[in-house]
Amino acid sequence: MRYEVRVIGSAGQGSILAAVVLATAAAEEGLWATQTATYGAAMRSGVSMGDVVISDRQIDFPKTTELDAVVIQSQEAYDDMVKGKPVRLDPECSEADADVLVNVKPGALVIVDEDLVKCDLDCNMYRIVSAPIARTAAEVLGRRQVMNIVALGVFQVATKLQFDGKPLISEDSFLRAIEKSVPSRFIDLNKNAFKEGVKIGEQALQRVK
Amino acid sequence: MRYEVRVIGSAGQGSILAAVVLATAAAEEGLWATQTATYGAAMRSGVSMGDVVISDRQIDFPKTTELDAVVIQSQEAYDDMVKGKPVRLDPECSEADADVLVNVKPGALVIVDEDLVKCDLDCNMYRIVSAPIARTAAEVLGRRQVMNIVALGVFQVATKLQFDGKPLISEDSFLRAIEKSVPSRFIDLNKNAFKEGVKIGEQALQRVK
Amino acid sequence: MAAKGVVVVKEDWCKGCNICAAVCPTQVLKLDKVKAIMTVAYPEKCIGCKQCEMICPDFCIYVFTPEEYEEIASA
Amino acid sequence: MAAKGVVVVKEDWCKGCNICAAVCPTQVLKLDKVKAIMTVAYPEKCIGCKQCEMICPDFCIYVFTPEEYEEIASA
Amino acid sequence: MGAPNLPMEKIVEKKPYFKYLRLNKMPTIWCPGCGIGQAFRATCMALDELGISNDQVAMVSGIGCSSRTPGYFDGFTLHTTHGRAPAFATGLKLARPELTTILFTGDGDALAIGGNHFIHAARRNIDLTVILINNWIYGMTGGQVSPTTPEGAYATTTPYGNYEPQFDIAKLAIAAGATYVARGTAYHAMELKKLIKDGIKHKGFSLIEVLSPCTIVYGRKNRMSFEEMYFWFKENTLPVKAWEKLPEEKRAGKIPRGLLYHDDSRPEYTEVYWSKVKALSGGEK
Amino acid sequence: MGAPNLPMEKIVEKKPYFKYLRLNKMPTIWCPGCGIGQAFRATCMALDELGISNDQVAMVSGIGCSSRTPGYFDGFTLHTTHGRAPAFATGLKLARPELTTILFTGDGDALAIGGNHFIHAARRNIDLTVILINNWIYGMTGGQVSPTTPEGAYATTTPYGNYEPQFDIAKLAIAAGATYVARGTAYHAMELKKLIKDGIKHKGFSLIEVLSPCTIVYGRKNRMSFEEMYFWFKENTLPVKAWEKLPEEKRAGKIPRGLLYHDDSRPEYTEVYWSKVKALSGGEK
Amino acid sequence: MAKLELKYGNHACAEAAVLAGCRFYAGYPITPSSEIAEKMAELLPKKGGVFIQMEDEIAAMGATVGGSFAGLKAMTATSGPGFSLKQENLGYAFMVEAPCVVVNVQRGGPSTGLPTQVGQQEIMQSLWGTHGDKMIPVFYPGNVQEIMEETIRAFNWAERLRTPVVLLLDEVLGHMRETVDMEQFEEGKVEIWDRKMPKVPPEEYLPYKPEEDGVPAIAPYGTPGYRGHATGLHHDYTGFPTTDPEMCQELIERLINKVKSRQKELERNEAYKLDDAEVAIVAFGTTARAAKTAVDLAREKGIKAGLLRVITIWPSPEETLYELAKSVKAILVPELNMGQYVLEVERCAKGEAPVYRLNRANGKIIYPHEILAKIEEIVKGGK
Amino acid sequence: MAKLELKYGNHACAEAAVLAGCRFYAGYPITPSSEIAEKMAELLPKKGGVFIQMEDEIAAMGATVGGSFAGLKAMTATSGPGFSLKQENLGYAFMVEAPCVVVNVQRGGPSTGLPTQVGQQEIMQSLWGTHGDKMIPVFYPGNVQEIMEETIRAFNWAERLRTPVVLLLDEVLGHMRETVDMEQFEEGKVEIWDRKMPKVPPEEYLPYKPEEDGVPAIAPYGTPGYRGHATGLHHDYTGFPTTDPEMCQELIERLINKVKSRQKELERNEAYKLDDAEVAIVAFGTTARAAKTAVDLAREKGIKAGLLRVITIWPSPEETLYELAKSVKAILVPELNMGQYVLEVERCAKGEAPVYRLNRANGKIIYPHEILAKIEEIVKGGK
Ligand SMILES: Cc1ncc(C[n+]2csc(CCOP(=O)(O)OP(=O)(O)O)c2C)c(N)n1
Ligand SMILES: Cc1ncc(C[n+]2csc(CCOP(=O)(O)OP(=O)(O)O)c2C)c(N)n1
Ligand code: SF4
Ligand code: SF4
Ligand code: SF4
Ligand code: SF4
Ligand code: SF4
Ligand code: SF4
Ligand SMILES: [Mg+2]
Ligand SMILES: [Mg+2]
Repeated sequence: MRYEVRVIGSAGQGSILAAVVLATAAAEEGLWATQTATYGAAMRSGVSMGDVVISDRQIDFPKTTELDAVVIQSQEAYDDMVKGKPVRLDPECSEADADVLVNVKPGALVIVDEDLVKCDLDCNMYRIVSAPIARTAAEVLGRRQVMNIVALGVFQVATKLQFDGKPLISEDSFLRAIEKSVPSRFIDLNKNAFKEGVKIGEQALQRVK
Repeated sequence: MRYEVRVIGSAGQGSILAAVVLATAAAEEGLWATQTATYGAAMRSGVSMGDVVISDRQIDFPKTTELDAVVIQSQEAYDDMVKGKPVRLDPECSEADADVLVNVKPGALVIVDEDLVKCDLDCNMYRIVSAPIARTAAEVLGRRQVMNIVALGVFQVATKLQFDGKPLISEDSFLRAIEKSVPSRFIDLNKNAFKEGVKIGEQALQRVK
Repeated sequence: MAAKGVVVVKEDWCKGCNICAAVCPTQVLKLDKVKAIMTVAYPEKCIGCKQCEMICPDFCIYVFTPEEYEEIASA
Repeated sequence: MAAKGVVVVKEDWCKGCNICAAVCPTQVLKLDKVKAIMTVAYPEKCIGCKQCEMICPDFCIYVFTPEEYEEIASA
Repeated sequence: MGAPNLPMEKIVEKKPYFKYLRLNKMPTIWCPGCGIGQAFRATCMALDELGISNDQVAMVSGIGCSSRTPGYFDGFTLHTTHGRAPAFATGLKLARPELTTILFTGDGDALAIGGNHFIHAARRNIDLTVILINNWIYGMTGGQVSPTTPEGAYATTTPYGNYEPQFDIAKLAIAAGATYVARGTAYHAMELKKLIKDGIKHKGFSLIEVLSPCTIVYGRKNRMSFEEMYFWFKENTLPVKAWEKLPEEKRAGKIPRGLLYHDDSRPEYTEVYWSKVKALSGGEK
Repeated sequence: MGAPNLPMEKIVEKKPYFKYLRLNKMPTIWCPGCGIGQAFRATCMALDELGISNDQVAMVSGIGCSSRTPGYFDGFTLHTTHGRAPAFATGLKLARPELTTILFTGDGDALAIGGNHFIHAARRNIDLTVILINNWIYGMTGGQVSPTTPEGAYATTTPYGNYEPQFDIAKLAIAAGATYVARGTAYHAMELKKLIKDGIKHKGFSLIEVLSPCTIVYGRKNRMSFEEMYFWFKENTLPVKAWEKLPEEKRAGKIPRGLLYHDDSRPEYTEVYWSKVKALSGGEK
Repeated sequence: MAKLELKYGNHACAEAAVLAGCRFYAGYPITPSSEIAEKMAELLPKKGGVFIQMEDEIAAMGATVGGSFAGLKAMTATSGPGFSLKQENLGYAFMVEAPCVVVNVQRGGPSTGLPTQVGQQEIMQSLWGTHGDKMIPVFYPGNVQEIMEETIRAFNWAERLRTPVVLLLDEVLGHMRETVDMEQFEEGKVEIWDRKMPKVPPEEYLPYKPEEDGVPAIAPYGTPGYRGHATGLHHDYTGFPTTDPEMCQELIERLINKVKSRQKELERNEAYKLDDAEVAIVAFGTTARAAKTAVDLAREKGIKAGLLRVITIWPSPEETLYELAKSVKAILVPELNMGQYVLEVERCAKGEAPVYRLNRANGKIIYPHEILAKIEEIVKGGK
Repeated sequence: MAKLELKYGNHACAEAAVLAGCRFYAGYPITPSSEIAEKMAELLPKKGGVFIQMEDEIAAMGATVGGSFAGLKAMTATSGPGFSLKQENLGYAFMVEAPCVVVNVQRGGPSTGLPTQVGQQEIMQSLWGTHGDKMIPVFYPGNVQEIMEETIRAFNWAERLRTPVVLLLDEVLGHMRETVDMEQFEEGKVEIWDRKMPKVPPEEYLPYKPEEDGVPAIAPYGTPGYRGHATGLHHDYTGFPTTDPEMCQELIERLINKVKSRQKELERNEAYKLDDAEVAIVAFGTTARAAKTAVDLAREKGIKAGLLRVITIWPSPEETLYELAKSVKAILVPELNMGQYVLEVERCAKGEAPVYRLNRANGKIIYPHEILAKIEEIVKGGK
């Protein structure tokens, strides 16, 4: 088993932290994981992303090649992932095939923020899960910053679509991973964020099915 | 033709300068020459020597291997050259063969200072030319420091022993070499030193033959 | 009171640091937190002191006299 | 006048720099220029001031009181 | 309601110092609120006021956020290796004394790895204008302690608070031989321009230390907002004249700004060198 | 008539500071008359008077004639790379704060290539005693100009006379953070011993600059005899107290000797570090 | 039982160092190695060890040797430009036989290059970067688990042979998080070697006289009675300078042979599907991970590919490489540089098999499918 | 007509540099190279050039690049430890394509080693000493006449290819005096190449856009209108930083290939009695002079020996070495190090002939009779 996930967003949206929590959760679950990060060309702005590879044995190639899931946190990030619209490269390149995600497997999970990302992908090609992630973070939890963890909750639930109704990683492992990955004064906030994510994830799944 | 000369003495006796003048003289004569130097292990004391290789064509190996002539300026230097008495090496090595000069060809010229060097070499093996070099420098020229150039004068004459009565390098070439090699205020002194060397060299030759 | 200065923000360079607003003596400026871009919220209050321009680390807020602005905007 | 100090030169370390002689207030010392080694030319003039010892860069000239010297030389 | 976005050419017309900017390289890579930009503008304005054209200026830097400045300056620019800018600049200036040569450097670049070149350039009193962005931290590499990090402050390599003593930059530069030494801040824009201008005018080694907020790295580690950092400079620095008037006990924690040292009597290095050459070569260059 | 050559053991008995010498390595490689020897003796005598045993001393050096000193000192000695002695010594001292750590260095070693480590060790105020043999030249490499070569003097790389400005070593060290700074000469032996002794006693970074004749290389190039060099120190230096009393115009060319700066208020680096560790580790070392 | 934990590559290196007994770290920040220093700054003071950020890399290397002479297990870490600056003092450490570990987390070069991106461009420099001759062990782990193993191995060999050891990582390894099975690193399970102490009384102590294993025993500076001298000049058994040609030759030969003669013991490789391989890949670090996947992909296509993942880069596995060349039809060496280790592979192959290259030096990694494509090209008899 | 003059090796290097147009020298003294600086200090001010003694070797290399950017032909010289220190900025010079000549008069290493004695221990470091990939021409003359020739050739190629060039000497060559035939260096007889100036107007000026020869034209800093930027980061044609993978790959390939693709033009060897040789010696510098004599001695004994004296060390004469290996029964590589160039010879020989070594690294030269003895041993079939 080799399962590849990318969390992508604008700088400051905590995509990399989300990837770290996810990889930690995998380890908690007894799985092997690698987590790598890519920053944009501009040093402290632009898109950044965290990639995670999960496997039941030690992993050879540590970077992602074909994603099984992608969590997209902003429009900029979405544009970056969509073929034909690379950010900061040749601005004159073609706009064709704008509805294909680069390096994402057909059938992969695509998790997007309902409000922030205008997603016009073919839902026959991907399993698109759209949820009010940022809104939940801001309104329910009072801290927009935890949207990355809310997104992880959505992801946790959504993997059921790929593993016959069982999630890839248990809620428990995620909660333990959160304990290990965030500063102690933020643990509760983030655990709650994750749980809220699970909630809106469940609701979103209803809509997918 | 390959002709190898060493000028050796205690630090401060100008052995290297003598070698430089000799090599310069060779160039003036239209010959090719290399000149290399070796300093003792102690940085600013001990024995130092200047080696010269002279040839009628460009020289391959630039260091001396078998000397055709050696000019010895001090007892310390003499001891250094004599087989079995290397300075600063194993102090317990044997004293045997103490009358053989290291790396000096049989038949080579050995020029020593009559007063400073107690030379007990076999005169059937080497052409030993002993002259009052330092004394001439001190007494005739008033500057002991120019003994190295006096020695060159002796050497110039002495090479007649090896080249059928003709010196290897003319007096003229030496004088021009001196002009090129010493600070201008010392040129006359050194030229005179050389000429005095030639004089006592001629006398010494009488004694050898 | 008529504005003594016309303030222009070059939005594509602005990084939304809010320093210009922090130093503006008359609260002319207001940060759009969502887009992280400075906006000229109360242009009429500008006294043309240029403090915003001088402190902007990104060369992206400019203050003109009304006449200057007239001249260049119309050209 | 009897010497107040006994001066000893450790010849194998002496480099003949002449500094000790240059500072000696009573001209006790004299350089052997040929051997480049310091010699105690006028031992009787030594006042035991130790200036020579203190300035010798090579740790090779020593001044003892006559008693000290007696003691160690005889031991 | 904001005013319309004006075309750049129009702005350039009215802001003559914009001619020094490489507009196509903007915006800069610096973080929001970072104070390097103010020092850079002050430099451009100073050059403009001095009537020095782009073609008369070389700008040299090492490595660090502050050392990225030459990339935005439209002149002869050299972005070299960490700490070594004064060495490269010395070579360049000596070979081309006619070029106004400005260095942009950081507290780490100039004082940690580059301390030696810094003091030697000062010793020679070579006509370089060094603009040292002192942000108390290694910004570019993510916030390690620097030789100017305040005592007790947090950096990634002082997780328990900083216990390394600090350099007094001005004192060090003066002791090394600098002949113009000044201190400004990113907050005091017009004053900074004046200090840089006088530094460029000065024939000899000039140092202008610029207290500058590293908003993102230092600010975050030490929990200061962008605005707080700027206001800190406002409140904790004062003109050197005023500072001198303070009673000793009130000086603690207060930093004097302005011209700290100026000595016009020492000859400048390239002048000494080239007059020597003129004498020896009979004017040949 | 000279006195007989006494056996070494006898001398050692009467000259207790001889216990610090590696007698089997003597005589030294230094040229006749070279002043490094005096500084070395002064150091040994100072240690003896302080009652510090051989096993309590580390001596570290870089490269240069002066840096050869540790080879003759019977303690824990480290002859490192050119200019880097303060760095090696900082590591050693921090790991073994109980060792009295002395550096022997030259004007080139400490101030040219090693300038940065020198000022940083001073900044940290780490308890090193630096004995800087200032002979105005690179002795070991045969006489190139150094950052302390006097103006106009000849060196192999200033064939037309030196035009490089000089460092004021004491001023530089103080500005960098040194807390004990003194100057002695090879001529003033007992005074030098005292200065070194106080420097070793001082808890913090101490610098003792020793004006020292490079008899062979500097002397020859500048046509000064051995004796002339020593008498130059005698005539052109004076105790700092006396120097201070001189009217400004009479100070030119005169060099003050003695203790130039002393500050006991700043904490010493290894003490700060280890007390920090003690607090964090609960005493574990 | 497996005890999985996610670890950041650079932090794993720091933690393993502390496990191996490291109690001295001197460094200077540089991307992408700074996190090693940052972790050490956190860990060492709590362990009663020394952490210091020096003024530059030269000083960091010097202080590291100072710490080592004081008897502590010492380490420094850096990347490209800093590794260049450390070379003089690294050569000194080699010459005075100061045990220490020098980590280079490789980024894209040359010069400032691509500071935040990956490279494998110091393969040759790690051996040839300093002036004069040198031979030191150079290890290059391939994953975070191995970063820990190799860090410990580096300390062990450094102390055992009284030599600096270089540990090469790369930006991908240093900056990735990966699951590590911590079981093998539990209390008491890690094998630790310490440096030899002199067995003779102080009067007979010769800090540069080799014992039978070619390694002299040295006492930490400050050990009463065991005073000594060290110099970067050629020296004799006492540690004092000599120019005696025989002594000098003996010294340099011993310094080199104490490492080289243990090549077999030091050798560590992973051989993957090499038994019947016709095309062998020789690779290391991040690239080897792509290569392993490429081998699987090739096998799926019926191509008999295999991989020799070299972990001990220097001294190189000369014999292993020669035997490999004899057993296969072609060798491919993919590297994130313009061709470095391939030169050594070519040399050791002695013409027994053609050696192909796949090079990249633009900050990007090589992907498995690229290696596969190259393998296919080779098999098809293209170049 | 021959115009013989005795010249000191290091002085010959300085004089030839001035002949080649060098007008900038920045250095830091170190034995055995200091006399180059000393001669430059005497010559350059009289020629209206710049001489400066910097605070260290790092600064000397930096200032040299600064002088080069100002448009002057620039040089620096050093030995072992200083060469290590220059590596970071030498890599920078390579990256920003600053023409300059870096001389390393090799002494005995490693570390401080044997400062006044001879070594040939920076053969590998001259290519691999800096981090990141690099390829620059490295020349190694064999006598004082050739020191002059090769110094001039070094400046010519540096300017023509906009690259640093390393000139290796050794202590024996630097410190010996030898007759030079000055005829070829007379006024007007020396061929001088200068760097290319941009042919486009300022608006089109791209200081890193290669012309057909792979070399971009650069205007000296200060040339009105021709402003530009240089950085040690990977950069595009404008000279500004980029992380675009294709641009970065193009840059590094161009930097390496502008030298490597000219290997044949750069190649300079002396083949001595190789036509019918059965044992070939490959050697350089001082050692090659002993080897030449050894060849004569061997011939006298009826052994068909020959010598390939390599003058352009890097890029190495791969093909020539391969052809040589095919034509002889054995190759011997004597070097004053512990085995460096022999690795390259082994690589290029591809197993076509066994390659033997004769190494020494104790400050002493190898004598002809020692090489002869080794040849005889090889011929007798011993190793
Ligand atoms: C030789 C070398 N060592 C280390 C680095 C890594 N490095 C880059 S910038 C920097 C420090 C920057 O600090 P500062 O000079 O204060 O500049 P700032 O970023 O704060 O403006 C360091 C350590 C490097 N590029 N080269
Ligand atoms: C890296 C390096 N550069 C240069 C040298 C050559 N070198 C040895 S000692 C020295 C200068 C010595 O001058 P100083 O420190 O004043 O000591 P002195 O010999 O005068 O006591 C130099 C340049 C070296 N050994 N290492
Ligand atoms: S010019 Fe002055 S008043 Fe107007 S916006 Fe700027 S800071 Fe405010
Ligand atoms: S100071 Fe400049 S960059 Fe910052 S918010 Fe204001 S306009 Fe934008
Ligand atoms: S002790 Fe004084 S008087 Fe006696 S020899 Fe020495 S210097 Fe002269
Ligand atoms: S000072 Fe010392 S070395 Fe010099 S002459 Fe006197 S005793 Fe000899
Ligand atoms: S890291 Fe700090 S210094 Fe660097 S750009 Fe950001 S705020 Fe400025
Ligand atoms: S060269 Fe100068 S400093 Fe060195 S030993 Fe000789 S006199 Fe002393
Ligand atoms: Mg900074
Ligand atoms: Mg000196």
